[in-house]
Amino acid sequence: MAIIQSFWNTLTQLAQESGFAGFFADGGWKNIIMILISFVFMYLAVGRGFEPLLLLPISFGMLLTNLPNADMYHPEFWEYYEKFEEDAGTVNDHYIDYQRILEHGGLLDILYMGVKLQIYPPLIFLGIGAMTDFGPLIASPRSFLLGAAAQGGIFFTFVGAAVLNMSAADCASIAIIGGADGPTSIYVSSQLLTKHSACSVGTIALAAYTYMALVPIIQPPIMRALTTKKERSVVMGQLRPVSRLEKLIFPVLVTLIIALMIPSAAPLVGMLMFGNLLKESGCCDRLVKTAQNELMNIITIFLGVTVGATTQADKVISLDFGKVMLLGVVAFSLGTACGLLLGKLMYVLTKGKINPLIGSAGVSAVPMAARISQKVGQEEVPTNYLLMHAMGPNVAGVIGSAVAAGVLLAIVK
Amino acid sequence: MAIIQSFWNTLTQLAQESGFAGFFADGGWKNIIMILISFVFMYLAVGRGFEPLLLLPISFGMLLTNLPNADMYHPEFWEYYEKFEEDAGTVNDHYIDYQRILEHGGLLDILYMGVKLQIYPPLIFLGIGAMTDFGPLIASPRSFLLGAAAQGGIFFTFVGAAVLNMSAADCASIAIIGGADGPTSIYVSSQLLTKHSACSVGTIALAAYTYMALVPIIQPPIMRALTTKKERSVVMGQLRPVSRLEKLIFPVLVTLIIALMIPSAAPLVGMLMFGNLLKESGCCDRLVKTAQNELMNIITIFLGVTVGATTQADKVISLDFGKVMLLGVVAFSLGTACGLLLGKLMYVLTKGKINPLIGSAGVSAVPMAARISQKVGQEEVPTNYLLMHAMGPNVAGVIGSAVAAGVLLAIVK
Amino acid sequence: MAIIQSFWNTLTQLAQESGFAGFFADGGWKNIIMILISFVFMYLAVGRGFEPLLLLPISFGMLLTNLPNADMYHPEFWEYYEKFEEDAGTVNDHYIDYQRILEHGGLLDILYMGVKLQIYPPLIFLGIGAMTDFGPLIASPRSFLLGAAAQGGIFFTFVGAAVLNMSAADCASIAIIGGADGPTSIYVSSQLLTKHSACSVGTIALAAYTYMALVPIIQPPIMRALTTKKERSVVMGQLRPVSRLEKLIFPVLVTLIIALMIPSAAPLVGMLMFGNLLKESGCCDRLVKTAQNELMNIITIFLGVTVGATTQADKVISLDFGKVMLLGVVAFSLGTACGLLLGKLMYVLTKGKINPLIGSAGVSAVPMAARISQKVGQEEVPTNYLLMHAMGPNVAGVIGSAVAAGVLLAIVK
Amino acid sequence: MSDLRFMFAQLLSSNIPPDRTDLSAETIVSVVITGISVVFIGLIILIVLVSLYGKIFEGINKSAEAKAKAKAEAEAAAKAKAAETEVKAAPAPATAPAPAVEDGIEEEVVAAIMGALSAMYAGSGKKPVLKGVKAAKPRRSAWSAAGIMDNTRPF
Amino acid sequence: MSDLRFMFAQLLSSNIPPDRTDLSAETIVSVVITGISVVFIGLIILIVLVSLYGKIFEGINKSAEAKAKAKAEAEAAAKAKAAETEVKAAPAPATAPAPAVEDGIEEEVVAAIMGALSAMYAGSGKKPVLKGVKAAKPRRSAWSAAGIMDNTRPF
Amino acid sequence: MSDLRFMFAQLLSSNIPPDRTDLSAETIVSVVITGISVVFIGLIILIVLVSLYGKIFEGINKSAEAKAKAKAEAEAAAKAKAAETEVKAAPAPATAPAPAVEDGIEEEVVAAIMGALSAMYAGSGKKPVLKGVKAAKPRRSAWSAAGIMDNTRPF
Ligand code: NA
Ligand code: NA
Ligand code: NA
Repeated sequence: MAIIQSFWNTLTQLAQESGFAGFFADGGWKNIIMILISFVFMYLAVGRGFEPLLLLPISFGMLLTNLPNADMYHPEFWEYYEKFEEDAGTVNDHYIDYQRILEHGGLLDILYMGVKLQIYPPLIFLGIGAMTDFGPLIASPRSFLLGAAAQGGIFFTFVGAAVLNMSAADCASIAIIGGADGPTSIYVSSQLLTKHSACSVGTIALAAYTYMALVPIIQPPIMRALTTKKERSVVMGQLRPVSRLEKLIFPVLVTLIIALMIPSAAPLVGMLMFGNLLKESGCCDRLVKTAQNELMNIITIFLGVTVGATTQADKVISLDFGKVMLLGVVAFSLGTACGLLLGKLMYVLTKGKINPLIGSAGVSAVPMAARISQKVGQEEVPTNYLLMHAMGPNVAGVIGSAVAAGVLLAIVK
Repeated sequence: MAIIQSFWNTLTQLAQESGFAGFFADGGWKNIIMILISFVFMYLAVGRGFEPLLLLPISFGMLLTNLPNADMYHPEFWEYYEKFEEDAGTVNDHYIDYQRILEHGGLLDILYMGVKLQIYPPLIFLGIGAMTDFGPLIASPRSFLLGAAAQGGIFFTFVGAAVLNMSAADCASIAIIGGADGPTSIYVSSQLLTKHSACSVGTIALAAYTYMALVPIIQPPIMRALTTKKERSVVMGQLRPVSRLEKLIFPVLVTLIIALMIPSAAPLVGMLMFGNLLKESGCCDRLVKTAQNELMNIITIFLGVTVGATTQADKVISLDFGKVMLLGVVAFSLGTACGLLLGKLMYVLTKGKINPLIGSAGVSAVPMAARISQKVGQEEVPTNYLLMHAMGPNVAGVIGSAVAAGVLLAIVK
Repeated sequence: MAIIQSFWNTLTQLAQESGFAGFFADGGWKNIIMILISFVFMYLAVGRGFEPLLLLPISFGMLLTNLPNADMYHPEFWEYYEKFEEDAGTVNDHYIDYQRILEHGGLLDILYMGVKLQIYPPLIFLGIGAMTDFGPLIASPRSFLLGAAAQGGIFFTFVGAAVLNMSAADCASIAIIGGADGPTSIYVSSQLLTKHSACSVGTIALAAYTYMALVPIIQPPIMRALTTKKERSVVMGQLRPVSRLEKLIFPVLVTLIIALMIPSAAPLVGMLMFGNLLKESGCCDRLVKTAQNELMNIITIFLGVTVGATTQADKVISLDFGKVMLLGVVAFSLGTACGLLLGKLMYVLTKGKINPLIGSAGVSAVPMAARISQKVGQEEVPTNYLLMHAMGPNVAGVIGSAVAAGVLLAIVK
Repeated sequence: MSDLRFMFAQLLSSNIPPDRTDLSAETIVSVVITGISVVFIGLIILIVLVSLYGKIFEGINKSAEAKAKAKAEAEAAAKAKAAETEVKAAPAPATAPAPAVEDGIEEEVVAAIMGALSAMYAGSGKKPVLKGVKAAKPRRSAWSAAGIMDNTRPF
Repeated sequence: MSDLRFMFAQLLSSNIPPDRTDLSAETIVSVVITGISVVFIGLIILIVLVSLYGKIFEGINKSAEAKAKAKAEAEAAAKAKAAETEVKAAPAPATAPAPAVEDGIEEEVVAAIMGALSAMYAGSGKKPVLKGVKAAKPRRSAWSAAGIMDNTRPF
Repeated sequence: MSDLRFMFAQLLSSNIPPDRTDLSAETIVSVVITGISVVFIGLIILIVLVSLYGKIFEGINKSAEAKAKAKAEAEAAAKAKAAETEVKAAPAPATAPAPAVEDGIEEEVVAAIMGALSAMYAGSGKKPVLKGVKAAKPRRSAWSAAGIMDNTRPF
């Protein structure tokens, strides 16, 4: 009898601690909706091929974090709170208690440390740098202008978000989606967002990667609308070959100039250029191979699943999530448009030597945006090879986004 | 003269701080015995091929940790102690001082953080999931029953350990050896064991991997004893092919059901299924490759050597180590028997369509246990291919052990 | 108007926070010099092929750390300071506040934790062990003597540094450069150097890797000066083949003896031998492959760039940097000479059977020093193959340096 | 709700502290029964659900297979046509002369080899041609699966 | 100097706290203008510098190329001579009979293949011989670069 | 015991604090002598032990070699017999027709190549056949070992 009682007790207790019970707790229904949303993103990643390398881990993190009582991620551990620091005699209002996280954190809390300590995005940039060929940009430095113009999307979206009365951190985090660069978005949002923010790092990342996957759908109509048939038909010549020494000096020069101008961009730009220098050096192949592959893959897995884990039901199931998605696509479209418009200006100034279609590649989203320029160009002149010319603005867009991120971080803090 | 004095002083001091001196200190002789035991396990790993990927690192960790004064691992840093937490106004009696570990920890302390923070076992499960084909289990879902039955060994061994008057944490840690799953054993024992426990994580892992290596010796006699020749001669037909979509839904479904039922099993099951989803998605190959190989290898090295480091002389050289080894083999045998007995029941219920030999594969120990089913089956009917059918219970056993681990963690805490 | 004012304010603020402004701050000119020095080392690495795998990351870290206001590395976080520890009732004068580093550290602070926690050098030794063949040393154990003699450079340089009135930590850190072993130098210096020290970990590493790259220039003149033509012409016979079992026992034996004698050498020697045991076991190939490649490459990147980051302008631009470079080359030369002199002694004792040229290989700098022995030997007898014989002292030198490091750590603390 | 849960937890308090040694017979038996039941309940739920969707998919698969086949053929034709004009990724073997692959070798294998070769050529602007791949007589898939796991997964 | 900077920062204080919601129109517009200007200023500086050194190098490269060619030939001759007596690294293809490499295949590619083969042979004391490497008709480098990135870099 | 050690340590106190600058001549000389002696003592102990077991093994090896050879042959025969009925790991080259390997190429090398190929085939249920491996004229093992290290190990 006592055994049956004890068995029943244990069973009841397990039932109460189960996730099913959690669904009936306050706000538990939101978790169900979030799990359904995670299924949607899994479908987009696997079924439709939307940036699966990132969206699949993110969506699985979203599933795990919304399983009640699984305690794999604790948002409350990551809220800044105030602490009186005796040594300094001041109040630190950005205090995160790492001792508590190490003691009581779940698996995803521990892995999320790499996001909050700001090491995953720069290390992914290390790998990207080790894969990127800046040759087209060095051969045609004016591409930098297009990479700068396309960042206009970021700043105009800042206006939009501010008009919707969002906080400065939200505005900056949403705006950076227009940079079309995942690690940069995560880098900025994980530094700025607080517990009072409407967004989470995860929703920003979801929007960024979703729209990056949608580049082939979002960009072409804008490109066709803003350019004339004549402009799109411009055939561009071959780029000059770039010597090894130029490729070696480039990463050092960019690091120096950008990091000195905008120190807050230094970790991203510095690591991007470090990876590129390793690659161009030609004598560190074993390091380059690891930076491009294993290191990047390990961090991608950790980054994806933990960023997904930040999509708390409270953050996502709200009008604000809609705002993020809406403003995200606005940011993207504005960026594309800004790039194209400067392209048109350059078309005029160079008396028709530059095809404005390469301007839309300035949003980054390497290399898809450049391929879209190529494709839309070929619709007019099938033998026109714009890809090489679009790669310049494309990689300039990566640098441009990192600079824009640095500016936002310097202003909002 | 002063120089000779100074030289002599330095030399004497070095001699006193040397490990040789440590052997003459209190209990120093135990270290010698432990080092000898580590040689035995090295021999088993290298000479006899007993799970060398884990037993070799574990035994080397055992050697390093028992070198007196090398201070590569400090068991006292990992003992829970009590701390009054001013913020909460309560006493935290599971306090581990990570600041101290970072400041004064040795190499193996730092690497052991990955065990204590519970990240190595789930990440190894990520790799295992990325390597596992759940097809046979999906094709024949009743295999789950055999995977469940074989966990009986875990719970019956709990009784045995309790009868020997061991603490609840010891009982649960020893019992989980019956799950025949290394990371699960380490996951459970590193959470439950305290300084008052008779076992260490290392002894549990040593026992688990030793018996996993002994599967070809332990299982066949039990299999032959519990089944009739007629039962062993059952030839099973081919399994139906499983579609990609089914394989894609499976990991999500299992995560959902198991993590909702037993939240404490979520990290293990979640990562196992995350790895499997990445694999089955077919679009994340670079992540899958890294999860299967480099990430897993790095963690295996760190896990093995640090788990070995927990085998303190005091823990191992005692009657309790004997108990662990004894109860471990009991747990294994009981698990095998439970699987076989349910196999026999299914043989009866399906009127002879199921060969009970596939039941013993339910202990996990993938894929060795399934190959033993195959081999013992072929002793009767040389053309009988049971392997495919045994893979179902075999991978079900992995899930089953993780669930059992979750139950133990939920009950004992 | 207000907008223009606000724009101007923001711009002014950004300008003031920029790195350019930092150059005009106190001591800002030193950063410019440091950046120029980093370019020199980049040139040496890429243009002249000086150990590029390490010198390129180190020099890039040097660049990043000297960009004003980038805040990627904070030397003040790593200065030991005093803390009264209430629990113990004593003052800890080696306190590093990891909570602060996690909260406020830059990218390179976070990655530098692996240096300060003493995990990178032992893990690199794991990879080196997994690549090293100790066969020539086992076949000719007297090579150990030459590996020991070449460590004389370490201790004689200690005298030199002490005479220049440097602190004990500086003396030991500079002396260890004579060991011709990068990870060992970093291991020792990162433990000993304090804020009062004249050197930084980075300057020690720079000197060590520079001189390792210069081995083909530094060693031959010393070798020719200290040996006679007759000695250099000694042709040595073939080494006996070494059985697998001998190769298996060797790493265990060395770990045991060295770690017991000098416990502070245990992490380096232990990991070196752990890697070697994994390799020789022949049954852990997947772990060996990862230890040799991906794990080692990841750590090399992190180690290089963070060690470079410790080269603060204040530390480097001083007379002390000159002292380090000067004493470093003295240490190297003395080590070479000591090895040769013992080689000469052995030549006499064996009645001309040993070619003293293999003595200079005892400095380690594997495998370059051994190849120099070969090359200088061939100048006399073109068909003389000393390489195999020089590999023995060469790998013995690695063990010898680790032992010497242990001795220095035991004495200075 | 959480108050209620707390109250219940107090009432029941069936957790066993880790350091407790003298476990009562009831406790022990209760652990065993609960443990086994919960494991079985969990896995039985999975059996039901997996069987269920297995049956659903068996139907879907058959019609899907037919569709997929038709679609794949159409796509292949379209691709072949587009190949001259469209931008192609370097490791896409479609535009290179198809390597002579023995019947029964999965495409992934060929892709894997192509991938490895392409990786070597990365950045060179050249494209390797895979001339042919031959496989030994295929054994039953489960053998090799077990074999692979045996070499890769004794964790 | 740092005092001055602190005073200025106080005076200006144009930082926006992250949680601030009701941003004034001036602030917003100022952020936009500053942001765009700074990005453009930064990248224009880069344009100037990159163009500058691009022009410098165009001159240097031409003379350097000629020199390098002459030097490489001289070195190759010297190496061939030294090959019998000098210590050679295993993966150094120079001493082995030169593989028959199709014109237009970069040396790095061949080196990569040699490297892969040598790694397999590591420790064996044997040296593989690369008999020949053939490339498919090279496509324009940018295609394959984009293709590779497409497969490796959607981050 | 530990009390005793503490007392001794106090008495001797020959540790040098890291920040100490004006080291006395005795201290310095003592560091040098101690350091060199300890390094020599340690390595001499290793010489003695390694020589010792070297001699022991030389004897054992000779008889073991003979035994091992006989055993290996017996095993190979047994394996060949068992090959039809026993479960075999995929990358086990034993059951496939033995590749034509040039004399003098170590088995590990062949295994490495087989491993690489098998990894590509992983999951496909196919098994690659290695038709043959040729090595260039073997150089002395130490050359290639040094060469490999030179490329992989300048740390
Ligand atoms: Na961008
Ligand atoms: Na199991
Ligand atoms: Na050395």
